[in-house]
Amino acid sequence: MNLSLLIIVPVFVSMAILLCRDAKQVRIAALLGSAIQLGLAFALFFAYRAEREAGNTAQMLFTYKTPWFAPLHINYSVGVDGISVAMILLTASVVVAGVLVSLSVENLTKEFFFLLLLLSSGAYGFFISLDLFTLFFFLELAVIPKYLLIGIWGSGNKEYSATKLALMLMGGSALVFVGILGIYFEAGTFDIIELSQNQLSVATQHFFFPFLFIGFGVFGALFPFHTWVPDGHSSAPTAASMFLAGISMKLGGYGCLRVATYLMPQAAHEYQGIIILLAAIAILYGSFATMMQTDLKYINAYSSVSHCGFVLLGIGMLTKTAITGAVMQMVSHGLMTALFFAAIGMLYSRTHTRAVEKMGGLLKITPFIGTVFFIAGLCSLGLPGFSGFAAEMTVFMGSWQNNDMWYRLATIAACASIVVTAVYILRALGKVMMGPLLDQHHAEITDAGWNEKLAAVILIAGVVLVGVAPLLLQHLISPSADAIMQNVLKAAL
Amino acid sequence: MTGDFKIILIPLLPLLSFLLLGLFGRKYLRESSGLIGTLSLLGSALLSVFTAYNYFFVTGKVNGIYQPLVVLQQTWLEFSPGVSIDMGMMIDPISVMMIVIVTFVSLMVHVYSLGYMKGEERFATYYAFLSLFTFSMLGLVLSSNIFQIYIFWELVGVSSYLLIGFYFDRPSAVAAAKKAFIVTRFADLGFLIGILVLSFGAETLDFRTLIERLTTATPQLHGMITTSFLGFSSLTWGLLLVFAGGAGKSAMFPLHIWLPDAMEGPTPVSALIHAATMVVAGVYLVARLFPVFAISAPGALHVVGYVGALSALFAAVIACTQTDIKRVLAYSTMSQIGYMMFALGVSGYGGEHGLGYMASMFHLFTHAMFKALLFLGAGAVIHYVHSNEMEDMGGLRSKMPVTHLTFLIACLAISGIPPFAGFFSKEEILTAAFEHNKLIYGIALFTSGLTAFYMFRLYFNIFWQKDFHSELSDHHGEGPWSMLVPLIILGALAVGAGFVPFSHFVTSDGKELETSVNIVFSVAPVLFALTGILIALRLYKSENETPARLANGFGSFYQGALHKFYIDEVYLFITKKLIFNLVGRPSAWIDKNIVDGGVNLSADLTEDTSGLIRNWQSGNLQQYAMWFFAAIIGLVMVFMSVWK
Amino acid sequence: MDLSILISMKFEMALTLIIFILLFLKIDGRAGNQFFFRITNLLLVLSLGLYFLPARYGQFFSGMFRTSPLLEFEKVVLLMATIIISLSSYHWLKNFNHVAEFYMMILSSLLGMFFMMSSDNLLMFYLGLELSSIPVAALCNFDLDKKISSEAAMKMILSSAFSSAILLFGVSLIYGTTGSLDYYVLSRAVVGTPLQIMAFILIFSGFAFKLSVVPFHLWTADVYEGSPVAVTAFLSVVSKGAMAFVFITTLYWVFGNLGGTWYYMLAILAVVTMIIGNLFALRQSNLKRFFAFSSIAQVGYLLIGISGFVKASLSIGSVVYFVLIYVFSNLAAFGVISVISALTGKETIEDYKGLYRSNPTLALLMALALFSLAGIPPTAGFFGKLFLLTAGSSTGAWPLIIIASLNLIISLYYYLRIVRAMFIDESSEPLAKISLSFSEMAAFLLCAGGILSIGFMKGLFEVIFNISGGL
Amino acid sequence: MEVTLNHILFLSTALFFIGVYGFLTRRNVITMLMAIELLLNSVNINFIAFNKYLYADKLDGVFFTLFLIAIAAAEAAVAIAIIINIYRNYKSIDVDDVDTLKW
Repeated sequence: MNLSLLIIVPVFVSMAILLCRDAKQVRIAALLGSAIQLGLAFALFFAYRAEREAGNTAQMLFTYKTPWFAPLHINYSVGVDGISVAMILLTASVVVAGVLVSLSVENLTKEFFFLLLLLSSGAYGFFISLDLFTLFFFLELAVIPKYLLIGIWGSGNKEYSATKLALMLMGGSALVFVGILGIYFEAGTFDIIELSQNQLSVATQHFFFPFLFIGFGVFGALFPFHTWVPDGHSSAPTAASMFLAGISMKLGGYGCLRVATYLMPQAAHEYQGIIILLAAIAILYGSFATMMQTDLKYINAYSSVSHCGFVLLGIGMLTKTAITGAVMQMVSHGLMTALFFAAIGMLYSRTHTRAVEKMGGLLKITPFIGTVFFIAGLCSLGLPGFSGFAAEMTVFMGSWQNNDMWYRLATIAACASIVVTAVYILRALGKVMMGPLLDQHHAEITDAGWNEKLAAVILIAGVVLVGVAPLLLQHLISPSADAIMQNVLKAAL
Repeated sequence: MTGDFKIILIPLLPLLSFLLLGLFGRKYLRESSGLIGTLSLLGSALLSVFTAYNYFFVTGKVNGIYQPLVVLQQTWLEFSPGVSIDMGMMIDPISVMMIVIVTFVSLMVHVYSLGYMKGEERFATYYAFLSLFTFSMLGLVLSSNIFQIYIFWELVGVSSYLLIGFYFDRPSAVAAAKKAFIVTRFADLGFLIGILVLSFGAETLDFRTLIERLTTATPQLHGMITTSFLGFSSLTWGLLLVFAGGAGKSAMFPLHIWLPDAMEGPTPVSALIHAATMVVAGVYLVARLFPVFAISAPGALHVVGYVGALSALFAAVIACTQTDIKRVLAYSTMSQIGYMMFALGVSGYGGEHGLGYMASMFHLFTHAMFKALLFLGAGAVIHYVHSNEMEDMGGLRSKMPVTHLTFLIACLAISGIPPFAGFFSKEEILTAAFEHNKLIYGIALFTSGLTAFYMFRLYFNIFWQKDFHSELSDHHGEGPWSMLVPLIILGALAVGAGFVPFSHFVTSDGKELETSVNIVFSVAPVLFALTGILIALRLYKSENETPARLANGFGSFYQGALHKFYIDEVYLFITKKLIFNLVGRPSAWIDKNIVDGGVNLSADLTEDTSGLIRNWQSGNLQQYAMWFFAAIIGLVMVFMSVWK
Repeated sequence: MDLSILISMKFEMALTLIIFILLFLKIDGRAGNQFFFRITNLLLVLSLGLYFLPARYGQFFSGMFRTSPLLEFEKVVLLMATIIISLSSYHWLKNFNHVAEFYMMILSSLLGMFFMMSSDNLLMFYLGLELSSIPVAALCNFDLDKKISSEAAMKMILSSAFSSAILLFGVSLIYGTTGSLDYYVLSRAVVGTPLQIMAFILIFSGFAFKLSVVPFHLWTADVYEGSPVAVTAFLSVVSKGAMAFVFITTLYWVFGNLGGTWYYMLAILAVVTMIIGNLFALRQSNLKRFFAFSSIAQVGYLLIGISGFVKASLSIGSVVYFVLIYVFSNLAAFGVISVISALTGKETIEDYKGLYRSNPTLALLMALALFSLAGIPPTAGFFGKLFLLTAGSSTGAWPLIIIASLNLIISLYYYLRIVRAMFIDESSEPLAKISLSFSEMAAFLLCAGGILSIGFMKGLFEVIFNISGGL
Repeated sequence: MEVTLNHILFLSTALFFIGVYGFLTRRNVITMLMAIELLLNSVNINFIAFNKYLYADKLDGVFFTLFLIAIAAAEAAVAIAIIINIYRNYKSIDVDDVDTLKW
């Protein structure tokens, strides 16, 4: 399977969108384009499984490598392992759902979908890159479309949020770049596979690991570099929020794993305590901060900080199970938070408010949206049967395997956050969906349209599938997580 | 394998019913949803009874011992070699007993709800949720894996949440649902960490392996006993944490606060979830791990015993003062579960020592029958008078004869009057307690008196005392047959369940245990119960001043009990005042002002610096040249410092 | 005389020829603006084709002139930049009285740069330098009736004379210590005696002035703001590019022996330049002035690239590559400014509010240019900037790289200010719809194409890298 | 007394600094231009002196000086033209008055 299709298709579709004449054509093109992406992602998934079942044990499959800037040893090099495949599936689902939810965008429709699809190609590119430079290229590719999506179609304090997001992500990628240069300085190559086979010197790892980890951590909402998350998510239009929380934040987690931890295992050991501490803080503090929010989008955004803390916690624990859990949590959180933002977006477009205290009893008026809201909420608080549970439990089990009392305390703290999560989720659900109808104007609003229903169904299907049969996902991820762990273990010896 | 498939079908039928009703119920199956739910459950119930018969009389016994059978084992999530969540079904005496109870009570409730919930707008949703609950509960009791139990544990929690909040336009229902979920979630945190501790120590999540490893001399057991944290071995920690989860679900003190509020849900739901099945999950959990408790960590078992006894007494005292009939029943549930808990706590493993275990399970069984009956009866009463308050009732015995009779049976059963079901099980419990722990025995004896008192206080208040008149109530009468039939069936069982030779089937080690009723020993509890009944008769049979004077006499103690000893207020203080103000608010503040402020500050600083150096670009050519010249001098300095 | 020498000087010959043609046409007096515009651009484009003629590399006139593949390439880049400037100034030149003079001046300056780049001798270098800078000073004054235009010209000529005088003093000292002006001789004779270092610093300052390295940059913003847009573009792109080429040759070759020492100077100046450029750019509202400071910041990155002398061909390659990209990016921005300024006279960020709604093409081009300057993928600027940093990191100067990376954030902020004005803000009085002429469209397409495609032309960097080995 | 290279270098250096001083302090733009001529002349002296005293076999320095004189003239011509324009626009040739472009 040609992986470059994943990049080319969205780019071509976005070009096609630019050529469209009216909004209707744009919508059709965007929808088709994203559907093709989803198809491709599934095709990749099945092709990958077929290869693995055929006994192909190469770490990366479907690799393709061609020189890009030969003098600098920069290659366009792609390939996937289970982790990438999982992330690609996530991306494709979220993008389709995002396009579906945004079909009603009226203002500058063409530009909106153009940017959205461009963004998705960046995410795919990032997940399939096996070359640090290519990876960095795709990492930064996504910054500006996000800025524009928030700035043009956003709401609230959008300019501030958009600028903050762009600058903080730029800062993150600047740090990543320093880290990558550091690796290149010593090893003279950007090739991830090659780098993973030859250990970098301890001094290099020691000095550059923080750059890479914090740099990617900014994307992945590492405490205290998470402040772009609440503002950015809440000002963004629905599809952009879905994309930001669902995919963008995963770039960080993926980068921390694939680049920082994988290539610098010794440093990962060395800084383990700090990572775990920060992750635990993010988890607990994020959930407590969420408790105080009254704006639905802020609630979900802060809860994303908390949930993404699990990803970093899993990575920091450096056990195979924890890393598997971290990746599962990325997938799970991506789907779940996209679903949540979709539900919030649906509500907001109808009630024109996101303030929890201004809504009430909407379950009766909009049973579908209400149900979606409930499912997203229950998934967020880690209910079995939804993806969040399987992912979080894997993280917990994996973390507990790390036999250090302080790390275990961090795990307990992380576990404790699920109680706080329950508090704020149920508060929001109770206030918005249940109780008596607060605002009589809301009695008039309509339930979800076909496109919104379809979007929700796609995401719910993902959430439930992962929740009911997590082994599917785990078997996809686990061997690849093991490969990363092998590198870590090798370094520990 | 066909037999296995039948067993798999037991939880599957409710699941199918849930999916069907959940997805299509609201639109297409509104009218038939009750029937679908009930029929699917009827199927499950029949299969359960069949399974029970099959297990107890045909396949279960090997060499005179009931062996656990694993019917299904499907890996669901793998963590490390040997540690995986397997979705399985384990058939052993207690799980078989539980599936019978669950499907049977659930069936009763399904039938009852056909009448009780008739005309409800979200009728289909109601049945979907009931099915979901039944599925989860069956999954819970059939679990072969400790993590599986946790999964279904959460699922029953959420079904309970959904059902308590069924009348979601009532703020009180929403609050109660939230409270129930959060309090149990908090307890589940303990359960989860307990699982982590146990699974790490035992290197397995599978119940059978876990129990085997932690009850015999294995390296795992050794490891868990020798590692300690804050003075307890990690095994004790693990078990206590697991027990914390159980205590939350079973409303043990001090995690009981959600149970009375949970009565906001529809009454049949209270009967099913908050009386007969879900709330005993904690007892079931301890029973599941009982060998480990009893053999390897008797200390943890003591805690279980004392918590149970304390809860039993505490709840009974409060129950005496409550006026909402469902709340009285809720506290009585808590008290009875306390009985089951301390019965486990005072039990040993194997043979005669295992009497408490057997008694506890027995009580669980009988309690399910008469407590479901009480709730359904209360539901009928509420249905009739449209109120939960005792004050609004009275003299209903002639208007609701069936309800009256069955309710009386249930009251007698719970009070432990022979030959009703409660007598037998309570008898065993007291025997076990007497043999092991006199203090607990004393508490239990006193509590049994209190139980009889508050139950008959309830009974007299509803059916005697003043007369009740209401046109509306007269109009719809006692209730449709769908409501009365379950009452009658359960009433029959409340009488007869005690005669089941329980000790032949359910014992701690699977071997048969011979028990007999010791007449001499029974005198004390029955006397206590009768005294309680007589006092209630004296005080509440007809309206008089005595109860009020008595209440005054008890003064602050009465007030305390009436206000549930202010436990709710303590919780509110801790959560609303302490956690919100000392953790939540500061977190949000720090995020807004320090973390976010730091980012903004760096932006402002840059901006300010930019403003400060503005004058450098003065527009005067000669100053530019001056800088040029100065820069040359600066470079010379740099060079001089670098150059050697 | 060997006529093949003429082939080696093909660009210089062509430019001279064009200048003379223009001169004769001007004297003739019948040609109009349109005619001048067309004929010059046609001839320029034709001379661009000279690149594909067979070349002859080597040293001629006893070191006064030299060509190499790299030099040819650099000349093409600068020539192309000049063409883009000329094409996108259509609206300004259309009603301008001195089109022929404008072209003569600008081409003379370009010619001077070519000689300066090609010289192997300090004398020839100086002649080229003056030939390139004196006409520009006159060009700055081409908005004859504008006060600020004459002010810009005055600041330009006086400070440039001052700086070249100082540079010359350095040259004289070098001559005094070595007795030669020839690069080959100098590269061996300059060994780092105190007097040589003094001379080096003086020469360095002259370069720094032309490149607007902080603190030699103070003239830059004033001159850029006051001059006509086309001249500003020429100054900021062509003249700076040429200077960068010469600078790197001089440093690496003539003063190669002092590498370990000038490295620190470069590092310090790079940091100061980036930071100060960014801080000033932060608060500008006039776009020309804004781009003056932004180009100062860009020079900071350039210096980082140059400082990576450990891998010389990587450094040179990335500097050339960067300048190539910078040509397209900055000229795209100046093209938009030029069009809007010529037609409406508006030059502030405020005026650009809501530009996307009224003139999507211009806004998109501007945005592309800004992203490229900010180093955002997939624009070419991303690659240009990162390769500079990669080259700079070859010395292991991590503090430098870190500061440079963090400066990317500030620069992104102010580039986004313009993006915000164009795309997000709404204006009460938006600009009218502007219809572009053919030549402007051509220039813009070229720029946009360059910005978008350079990073993906696989072989391009390799070619540059390979020819960079031979300076 | 014999005039050595040092004497001449002293002279040229003095001239250089006088030129710099003049450029930095004179307010009149024409005077500033004259200061620049001083600077250039100091360079000329340097070249001539070096050529005569140290490298008499070649004429590099002399040629340089010749070119320099020519260029200085060209530069002055353009500069004066610009200064005339300044005078037209500002009615002053005081450098302090010409500072509308700043910040």
